[in-house]
Amino acid sequence: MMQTPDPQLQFDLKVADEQRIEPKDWMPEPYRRTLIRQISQHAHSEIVGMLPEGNWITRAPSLRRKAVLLAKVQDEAGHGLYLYSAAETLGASREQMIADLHSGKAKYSSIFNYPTLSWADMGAIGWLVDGAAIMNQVPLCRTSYGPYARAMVRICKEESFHQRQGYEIMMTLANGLKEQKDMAQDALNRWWWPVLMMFGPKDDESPNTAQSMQWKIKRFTNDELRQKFVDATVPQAEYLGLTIPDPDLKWNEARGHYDFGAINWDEFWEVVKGNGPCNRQRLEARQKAHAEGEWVREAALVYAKKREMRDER
Amino acid sequence: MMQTPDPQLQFDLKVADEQRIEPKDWMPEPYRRTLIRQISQHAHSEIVGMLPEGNWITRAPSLRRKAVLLAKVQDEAGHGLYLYSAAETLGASREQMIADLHSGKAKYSSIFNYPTLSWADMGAIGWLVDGAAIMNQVPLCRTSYGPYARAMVRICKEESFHQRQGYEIMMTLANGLKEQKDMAQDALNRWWWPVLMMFGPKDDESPNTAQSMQWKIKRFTNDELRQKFVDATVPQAEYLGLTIPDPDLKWNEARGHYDFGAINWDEFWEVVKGNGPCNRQRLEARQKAHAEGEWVREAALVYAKKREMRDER
Amino acid sequence: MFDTKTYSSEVNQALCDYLLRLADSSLILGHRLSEWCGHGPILEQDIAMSNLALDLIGQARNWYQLAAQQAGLGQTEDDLAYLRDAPQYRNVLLVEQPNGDFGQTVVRQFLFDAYHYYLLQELGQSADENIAAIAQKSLKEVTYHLKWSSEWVIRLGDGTEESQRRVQTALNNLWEFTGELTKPDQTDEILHAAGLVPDLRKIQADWQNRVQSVLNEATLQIPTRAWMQKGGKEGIHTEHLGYILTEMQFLQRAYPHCEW
Amino acid sequence: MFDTKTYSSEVNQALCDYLLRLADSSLILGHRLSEWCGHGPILEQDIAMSNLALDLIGQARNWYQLAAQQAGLGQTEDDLAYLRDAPQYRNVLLVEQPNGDFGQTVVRQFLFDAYHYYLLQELGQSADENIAAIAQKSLKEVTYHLKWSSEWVIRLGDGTEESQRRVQTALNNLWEFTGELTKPDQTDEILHAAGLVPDLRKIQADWQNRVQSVLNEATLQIPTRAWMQKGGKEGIHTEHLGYILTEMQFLQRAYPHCEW
Repeated sequence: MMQTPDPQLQFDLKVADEQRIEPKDWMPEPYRRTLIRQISQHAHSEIVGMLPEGNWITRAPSLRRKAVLLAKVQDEAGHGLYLYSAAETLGASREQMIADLHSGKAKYSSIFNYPTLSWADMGAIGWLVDGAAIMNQVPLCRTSYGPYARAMVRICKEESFHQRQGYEIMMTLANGLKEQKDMAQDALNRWWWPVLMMFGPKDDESPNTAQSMQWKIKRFTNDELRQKFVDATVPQAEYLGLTIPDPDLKWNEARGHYDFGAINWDEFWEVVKGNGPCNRQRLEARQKAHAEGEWVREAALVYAKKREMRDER
Repeated sequence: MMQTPDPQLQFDLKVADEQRIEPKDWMPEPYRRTLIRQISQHAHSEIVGMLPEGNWITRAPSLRRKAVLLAKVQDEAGHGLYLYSAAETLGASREQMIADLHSGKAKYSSIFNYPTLSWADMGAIGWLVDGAAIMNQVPLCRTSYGPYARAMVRICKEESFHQRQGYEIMMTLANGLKEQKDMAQDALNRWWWPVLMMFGPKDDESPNTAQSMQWKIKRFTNDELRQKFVDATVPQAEYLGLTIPDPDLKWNEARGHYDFGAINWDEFWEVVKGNGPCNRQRLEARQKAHAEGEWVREAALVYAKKREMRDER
Repeated sequence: MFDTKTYSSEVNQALCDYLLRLADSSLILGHRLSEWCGHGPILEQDIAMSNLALDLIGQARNWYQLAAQQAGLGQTEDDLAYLRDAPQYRNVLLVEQPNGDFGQTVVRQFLFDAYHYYLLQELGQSADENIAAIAQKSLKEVTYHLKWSSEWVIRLGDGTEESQRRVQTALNNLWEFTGELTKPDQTDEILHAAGLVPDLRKIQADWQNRVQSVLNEATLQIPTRAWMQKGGKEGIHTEHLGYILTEMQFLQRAYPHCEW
Repeated sequence: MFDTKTYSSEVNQALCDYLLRLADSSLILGHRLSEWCGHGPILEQDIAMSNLALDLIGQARNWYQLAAQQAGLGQTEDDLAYLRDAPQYRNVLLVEQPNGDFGQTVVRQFLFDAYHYYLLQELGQSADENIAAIAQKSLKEVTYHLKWSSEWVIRLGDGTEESQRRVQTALNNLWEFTGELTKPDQTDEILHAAGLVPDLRKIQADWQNRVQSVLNEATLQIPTRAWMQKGGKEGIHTEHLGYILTEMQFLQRAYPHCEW
């Protein structure tokens, strides 16, 4: 007599074997919940992340830069779409995810609660924020859940393009007039520390990391990724002739890594709690867009039904 | 036995004798209605007239100009207040007058339905629009209705100050760089004809003029005032080195006046009917301010009542 | 770089003016659409409006480049976009009108697209090869624009009571800006005589038919109001354009002579 | 022109910075108030807000003139107002926040006025005669500002349910921008040590008392939220300031080297 296979065992074997879990496969509820939380949070970050950069589209200093920036922000909207779709394969509804964002229940990346104050911020965001995002996301291309991994492949390709564009903006400014170079340095000063915080709390304060790594949702710890980012970024800043605003930053021959100064975790937690410079502004912008779009979504629905009824006749 | 004096006769005698009619005096109903219409229309013109100039306060090119412009627009609000008060002495309510403005029942000067497109328009409006207004208003200082006449004395004093400021802006531009002089000429080109229309239709198409002149509400006909304005303004334009956009303009030795070209009365009537470049925009701005202020007015009222009740206890 | 033709100075001047009209209208409409980015009513439509904006900005760049070369004054596309003030701008008034709600944006887009589509179709046949080439390329994009905006006009017009009221109001308010789209002036006449641009009377008829048919399907009423605003093509704009340019040009104005 | 004193270069540099803070805060708040002109909820209050704006712009001019002279670089008040970009602006974040509804404008005004009033009272005693003179003159105006805004906070707070809800929301939202008003930094310390400006801790106490007492009368709750935004005094602003300056500076930027 054949034994019914134990689904948990099958799941564990698949994960261990680096196979992808697909929507129709059995999966443990905590795995599903963790993924929905992570993917929707990632989707929300793409959508909220449109706002700080969107802030400079109408003020971009050349037609070429304007087109590139607009296309970039549009890509972010596209990433949001793929990710909402990936989360939907786990049984979450887009409507509910958006409601959770607007109610404050769901989070998004805290980095977008910082303001974009000059054109150089378009460079800094591309270079540093997208750079940090890629560090986080490249390993996610091998994450155990299939639809998420495939979405990330596409997203990472575009993100790395965005990062190059951002670095190119910084390069142009750093090689420009003094005012432009100052603008670039000022942007680096403001974004550096918040970007380091993007990798999340220190490993010993990140309780979910172990489980996520076991499920192969996550592949590296927060601190590992943060170190990789610093190591990659310091030479890029040097090449630009810009100074990273950290007096404690220095190469550690023994470790083969850069040492860097202490992160202000109070600020991190305050921003997470909603006290960042732009938390309210960002959420209000999204809530407003959603509320003002209500009549449009309703009209589209009613029209589609009318069409359907007419077609039936 | 004493005869009851005939109030109409007394009124006619007073007017003929250049005495002022005061609020408590008997007056013919058509006289009252004509005055309410004219004074409230004048008040509305001051209030709507704040908008085209208000459009440049935030963009004024120096702090001094900004302060002067803001003070000027504030004066217009003050004029609106005096005039609403003068109309109230005739039994009209401010609330009803404002409702009539917002419903489109009451008119305001059509000149404010033209857009302000450059800083030079602040000069042109002061010089030409206020100049034309003064032509109309100086005789009103001797108008037969006392409160109106007294309001006009105060208003005319301020208007003539505004006109000088406007002319000074034009002078500065006309003596400035080529771009500034072009700006000034462009403003003159756009405002000249609409300003000539401010004096109202030709005498033979202005049916109310005769009655208003008989009541000594009006002292000169539209065409007389228009001619006075042209005669006064042409030398001023010459002094600025600007060209009045009318090829038919020339000195007529025989008449002792400037001849000028034909006015496009079709445009005039279209603007009166609501088809000017900014009719909808101006009215919507007023309606919006009023609607959004509703809760403030209500709160002020409720608070005043609470205070009153507390004071009684 | 274009291989430009040499024209009589009268034609060349009219041509430069005409190219700026095309470029400015596309740029300003693209700017307005880009203001929606991140604030659209539906994520998919946010993306769609960015697409439209990107197409229009791209078209503007092509027209500016041709205008700059045809004028022969050594200007760049950015000089033309960033260093002219409102009275030098030649866009039609329609495209500078505020976004309003999504319905107003859709109606503005449709009224312009219907004109833009037929205009580009004709310009694709221009005796000037550069014009013809840019027009043909743009037409592919604008064919999609017109499809998108027509569908939305129909969807909202024939949707709910509220959506119908909103788009009808938008239509009533924007109608007065449609007159100058197809009203020829001297520039149009000179260039038409030279075989470079079409007779606007033909565009007018095509536009009218298309608008009528879409509005019918959308159960909307064509406004009866006959008076039309004009001035955009000669540089006399509404009060909105100044604010658009103030924002758009700030960096170029505040930091002159920079590479970006 | 002022008869300016000579200070050590450290003090003079701090002083120029401090004067810009005063000037910029007044100018930006005046700018915000001037946006109401023609759009107020009641004609009399439209006039009142213009009065406040005029006073503040006048005060800004005085402080800019003194700053320019104290810096000794031959700048004018307009150079300082029109040719510095956002990172060079030193106004507190509170004054650049949007007008919102009339309630938000009134709350913003009150929170600033209560600080401004006590600050000017102390600056009126400054060892620098120019500072003392400008402060004394300004204090007369600001005494009225504080009266106006206190009365309106009370009227709206203790008015209808809707008005109370609106001003309470405004208060909750603006509260986080009040911290930097009275938080001393190095500039404040250097100048206080030199006897030129007051100890902000004293202003803090007076501000707190006044705010508490007016909010009590207005039946409003002081927000409990403790985290405070900062950065304005060092040139790190919110996203709003860029738009304000873009609009304000357009003509000076687009037409450089002109007399106006």
